[in-house]
Amino acid sequence: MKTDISTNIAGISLRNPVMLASGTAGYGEDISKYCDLNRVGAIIVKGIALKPTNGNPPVRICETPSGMLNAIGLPNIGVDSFIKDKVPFLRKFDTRVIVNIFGSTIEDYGEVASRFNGVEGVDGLEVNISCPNVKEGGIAFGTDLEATRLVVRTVRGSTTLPIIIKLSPNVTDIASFARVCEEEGADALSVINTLLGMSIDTETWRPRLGNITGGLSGPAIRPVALRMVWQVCNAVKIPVIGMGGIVTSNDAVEFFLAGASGVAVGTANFINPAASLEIITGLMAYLEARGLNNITEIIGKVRVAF
Amino acid sequence: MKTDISTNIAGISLRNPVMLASGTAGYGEDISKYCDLNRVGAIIVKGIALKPTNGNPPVRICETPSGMLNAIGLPNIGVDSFIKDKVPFLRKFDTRVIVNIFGSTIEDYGEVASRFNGVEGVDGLEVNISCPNVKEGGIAFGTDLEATRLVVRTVRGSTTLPIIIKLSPNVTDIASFARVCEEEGADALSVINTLLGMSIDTETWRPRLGNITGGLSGPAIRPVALRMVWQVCNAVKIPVIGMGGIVTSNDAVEFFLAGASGVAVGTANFINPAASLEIITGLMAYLEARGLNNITEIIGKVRVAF
Amino acid sequence: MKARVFSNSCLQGTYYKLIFLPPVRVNIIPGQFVMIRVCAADSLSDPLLSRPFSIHRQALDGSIEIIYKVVGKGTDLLSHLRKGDYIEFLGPLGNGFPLMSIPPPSSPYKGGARGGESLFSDEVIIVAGGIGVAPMLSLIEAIRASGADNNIKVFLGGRGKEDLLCVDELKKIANEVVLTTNDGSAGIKGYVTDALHTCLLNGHGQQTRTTVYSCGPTPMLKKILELTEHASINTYVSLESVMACGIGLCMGCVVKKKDNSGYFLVCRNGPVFDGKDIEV
Amino acid sequence: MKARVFSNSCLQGTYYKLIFLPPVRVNIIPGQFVMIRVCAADSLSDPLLSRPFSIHRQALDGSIEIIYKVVGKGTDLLSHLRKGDYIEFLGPLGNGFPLMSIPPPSSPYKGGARGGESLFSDEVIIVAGGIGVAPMLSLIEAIRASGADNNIKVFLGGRGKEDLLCVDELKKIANEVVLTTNDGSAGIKGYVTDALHTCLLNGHGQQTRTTVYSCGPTPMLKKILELTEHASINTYVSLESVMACGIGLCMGCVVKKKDNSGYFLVCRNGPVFDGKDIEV
Ligand SMILES: Cc1cc2nc3c(=O)[nH]c(=O)nc-3n(C[C@H](O)[C@H](O)[C@H](O)COP(=O)(O)OP(=O)(O)OC[C@H]3O[C@@H](n4cnc5c(N)ncnc54)[C@H](O)[C@@H]3O)c2cc1C
Ligand SMILES: Cc1cc2nc3c(=O)[nH]c(=O)nc-3n(C[C@H](O)[C@H](O)[C@H](O)COP(=O)(O)OP(=O)(O)OC[C@H]3O[C@@H](n4cnc5c(N)ncnc54)[C@H](O)[C@@H]3O)c2cc1C
Ligand SMILES: Cc1cc2nc3c(=O)[nH]c(=O)nc-3n(C[C@H](O)[C@H](O)[C@H](O)COP(=O)(O)O)c2cc1C
Ligand SMILES: Cc1cc2nc3c(=O)[nH]c(=O)nc-3n(C[C@H](O)[C@H](O)[C@H](O)COP(=O)(O)O)c2cc1C
Ligand code: FES
Ligand code: FES
Repeated sequence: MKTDISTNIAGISLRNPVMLASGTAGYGEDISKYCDLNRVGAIIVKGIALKPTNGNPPVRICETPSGMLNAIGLPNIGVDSFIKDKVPFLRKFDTRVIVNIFGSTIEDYGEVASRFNGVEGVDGLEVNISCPNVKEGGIAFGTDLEATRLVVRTVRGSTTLPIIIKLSPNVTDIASFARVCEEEGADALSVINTLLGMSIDTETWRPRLGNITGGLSGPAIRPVALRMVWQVCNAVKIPVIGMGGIVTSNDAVEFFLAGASGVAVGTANFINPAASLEIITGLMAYLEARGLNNITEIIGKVRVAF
Repeated sequence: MKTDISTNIAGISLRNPVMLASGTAGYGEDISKYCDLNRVGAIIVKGIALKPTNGNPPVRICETPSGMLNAIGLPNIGVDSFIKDKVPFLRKFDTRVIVNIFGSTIEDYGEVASRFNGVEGVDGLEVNISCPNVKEGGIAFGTDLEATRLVVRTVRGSTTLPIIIKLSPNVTDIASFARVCEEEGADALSVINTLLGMSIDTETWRPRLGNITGGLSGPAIRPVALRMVWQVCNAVKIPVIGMGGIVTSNDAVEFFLAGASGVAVGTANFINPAASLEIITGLMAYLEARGLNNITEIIGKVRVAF
Repeated sequence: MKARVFSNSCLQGTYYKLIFLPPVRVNIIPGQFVMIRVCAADSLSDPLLSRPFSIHRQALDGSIEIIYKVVGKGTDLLSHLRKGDYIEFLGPLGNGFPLMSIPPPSSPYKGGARGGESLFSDEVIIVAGGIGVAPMLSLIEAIRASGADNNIKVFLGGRGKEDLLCVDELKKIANEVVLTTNDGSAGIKGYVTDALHTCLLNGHGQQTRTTVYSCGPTPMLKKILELTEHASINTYVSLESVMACGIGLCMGCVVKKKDNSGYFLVCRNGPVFDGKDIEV
Repeated sequence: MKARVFSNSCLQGTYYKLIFLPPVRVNIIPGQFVMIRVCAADSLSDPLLSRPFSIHRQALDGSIEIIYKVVGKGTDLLSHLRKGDYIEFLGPLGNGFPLMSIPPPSSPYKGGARGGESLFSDEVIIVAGGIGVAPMLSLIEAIRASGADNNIKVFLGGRGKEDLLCVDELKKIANEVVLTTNDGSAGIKGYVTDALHTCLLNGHGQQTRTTVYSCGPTPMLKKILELTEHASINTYVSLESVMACGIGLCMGCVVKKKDNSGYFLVCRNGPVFDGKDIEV
């Protein structure tokens, strides 16, 4: 029997459960030269807002032990150009396209979401309520239960597409946010966005990032991400896309065992733009080596004895 | 002029601002073979409770990228043996001794604290309300504003010693916890304890830690720790002891620039039990190279332009 | 892509040369760069990111040479590589120096590719600061190989003598090489941009059409752009920037557009830019 | 402490031997261990922690030998070290095998140090699984050096032939060496504990006073403790545990006390324990 790693998340059927995380694969063009998009489960594109934005002034990134800080600040070409100029390119690939959206007001979120109704080639929306780098786009919503509720409710009311809410790890109790999203009709959750961090240049005494603080990603945060995925999976029934520091197929397996139905590869794309393909191959090999036929045979199977 | 790095935190005058973090230097005996305790600013001893406790069953630690998870679970010999058997040893050194305390109830905290009144050789108390590894001792208090308030109030009412509250990073808004501690009369704050994390063995499908989850420490968390120290320093006037991933004097300088009045060295002691001494030497050299005479000339001097 | 280290040796002081052989032959334009991951083993994640390095030159067998200065943990690790070790690399990346601007004197082609204006040059000035010399040797070789017999003048600056690299090679191939050091230990004492300034005051770039190619620290590039702002000099600068990916994914490596309409990505739109387009 | 690598070479398969020279001479008891930090450079933090290794032996010049199996990223990095490289090490650490239990036959001393009971042994049995053989050669040397002429019998087991190390050296110095492999590629097919069982059934440890020293995977040690539970056998086991510090600071390396009163620290109270004291 052929090993089957196809899956269905939030009503979106995927060839495999390995996705490209938002903000780490652009709108697909540059990464497609190194990574065959026909082979990944889905591409989650860089955040899209109503109007074009330029992002933060430099310096936008800095390396930290086993991680990196970014304060890109959500540059985007705006929903109209995205649909006109980028979706046609993405449609050429036999993969799923999930559009990450953000807004400065709750109405914005609803408005951007509604623009994708009926747009061919877009399979779902990932709602970013957790970007730590811009005052408007996200974290203020993602760290407040009531604001989260309103964003999800509004987006839910504005779109017929599956919606995936991207949660912030910068909260005391991520499970409560997950439950609110589930109550308001979210189809799935992405866990986690970046942890808020900071670094200071001891030569210049300035923050290393133009934005002072930034989002920490990469292997450094993997233990925190995995813990949160596990907590969220124990709290809700809707599927969870796990992310945070996944570099190898072994890392991905940890997230599946913790309960994730899919995973997204972020920072690893920067080190190796074909990382997701290697993870897919490694995942197949992992299952085959254990005589397992289906990815569902490992999902949520972590052996905990309370 | 001689470079002066002596300091005063919470009314405790220290030879230098570099301390050994709680739980990473035991009660001083083992580390004293490698690290001259007469040269460190202070030793913050492993957490002490009313009654002896054994800690968690193994496995208690596992390595992660640039960090480690621990679920030691606060083994301790109990306040009475500590005062009888350990304080006399610590008294032999010309350093400051800060006792880290924890309890399972708010009353416990008050009771342990009161036992140190008049105990010669104890210079202050660090109150752990943020241990992620035991149901009783800490994090439930440290992630709830009202519980934090009550613990601090109770300990404040029970001791004449300076009290330093150790904050949890596993919260949405650490500044609000800092303010509550300040309001209730805390003399200083320790920022941060470990981040809650998890790791799964993909061979056995079991959590790598016996306790399932554990606390993440080491260089991996430094950007998060630094950000929180900076936020707390901007929120309160009482001094802050910064910690989280400090390995070199350069790392320590980042925390001073962010506003910390002192730093504590934790996980780095495991790699090099003389790390704190090297940090002290490096700190002196850093100041001297820049013609600075006093550690206060770098504290809080990060150049941020809002 | 994995590539085998052919040799790695100290040039002088903290400067090293690494030669590696990509598994497949790649075509290179001078000014392009590679990303090299310098982790001690694949499974390790500190340092996490790859590091960008200009391609110094390509040998006939297709092997690629970079020269680098040890400044931090990545370059430190790099300096410990030995023959037979493997590196992960990606490249060539980015846009190199535009060579179309210097047609051979016999060529009928006088129109430039950039913005339609003529980019024909009588004279080429190369300004390099420290390790910024890395891409310049192959640039000059490419100019020579194109059959152009322009006058090529090189300004090479460093803090001290030990920061001046490739001096003999440059002397062989350029018409003139001016050396400067801040401490006066070799060549003219002072900044390389001071020497450039003197040269420009002496009429260069006034009557003749001049192209300036430059690579080095940002303050140096800034100064060069000020000095060469007038019309008959085309100035190309190769920028440095912190990079996470090198291939347009992270959007971290930005430089401001001159027209204030946003940012360029140094890795995708550069690293070589026409000085008129950017604000450094 | 920094120590210079004297040599590092593959013994067989994934097993290596590293010899390094500490800056000051240290005294070693067989069974003690060292912590070695195997990071590629001081400034790097992955892998973060030092790794524990039994001391294999100490040469006359004071250099220390360890033998190790490549199992993960730390030992992988270790295997890439070359002569002249430096390592960070701490040691010797922990308590070695109690040698006082085997006084030379001429010695009037018959009382043991542990718990006051007599630990005099007529016979020594050594059981090692795989890399667990590491401390055993120097243990036997120490027994011999103490003048004792006990009968020393070694049981050495591994998955396959390639997991049996130091066989020739052991044969030279022990009275008998029994080899076992799970796959039957060398010696008796089966577990090393099966061979030990047969031996014990044949009367060993019944009439004579026997001391068993063992080192290897935890399931092997568990089985040995079961087999040797009766009174006239003293069994010492060298335990493995995940360790962060190796010196009693982290409290991570615990093993349960037999009397249920809590935990021992493997690094400080061990790694060698009297089987009667612990619950593995
Ligand atoms: C397109 C491009 C081409 C380059 N070509 C070369 C080359 O040919 N030879 C060469 O030696 N170097 C070159 N560099 C610079 C090189 O990438 C950095 O020196 C290297 O990344 C430093 O890595 P590290 O780990 O040793 O230092 P780190 O530990 O990362 O940093 C050490 C110090 O160097 C600074 N630094 C880090 N990255 C850069 C950077 N990109 N630019 C300036 N300063 C930096 C840091 O702020 C820090 O102060 C180039 C950079 C770019 C963007
Ligand atoms: C007192 C003591 C003495 C030791 N002596 C030797 C020796 O002489 N030679 C030798 O080769 N090894 C010895 N070990 C084991 C050695 O420490 C580990 O093999 C090593 O730490 C693995 O490091 P790594 O980075 O290569 O593997 P990692 O990447 O850390 O782990 C790889 C795999 O090995 C497992 N592992 C990690 N640490 C240990 C451990 N301590 N015990 C068992 N499994 C582990 C992990 O769970 C994982 O599955 C000793 C251990 C102790 C506690
Ligand atoms: C440079 C960069 C840009 C990012 N941009 C976005 C974004 O636009 N929208 C979003 O929801 N998440 C964004 N993220 C977060 C990632 O999608 C991901 O959640 C996070 O980086 C953790 O995964 P990783 O450790 O694999 O990178 C970004 C991350 C990085 C590093
Ligand atoms: C093994 C271990 C044990 C610890 N035990 C305690 C403790 O008993 N009480 C406490 O307040 N903090 C404890 N901590 C937290 C440290 O004091 C410190 O806050 C944290 O590890 C971050 O600093 P670091 O990254 O330098 O280790 C412990 C940390 C570790 C790694
Ligand atoms: S370095 Fe990532 S976009 Fe340029
Ligand atoms: S390894 Fe840290 S206490 Fe034993």
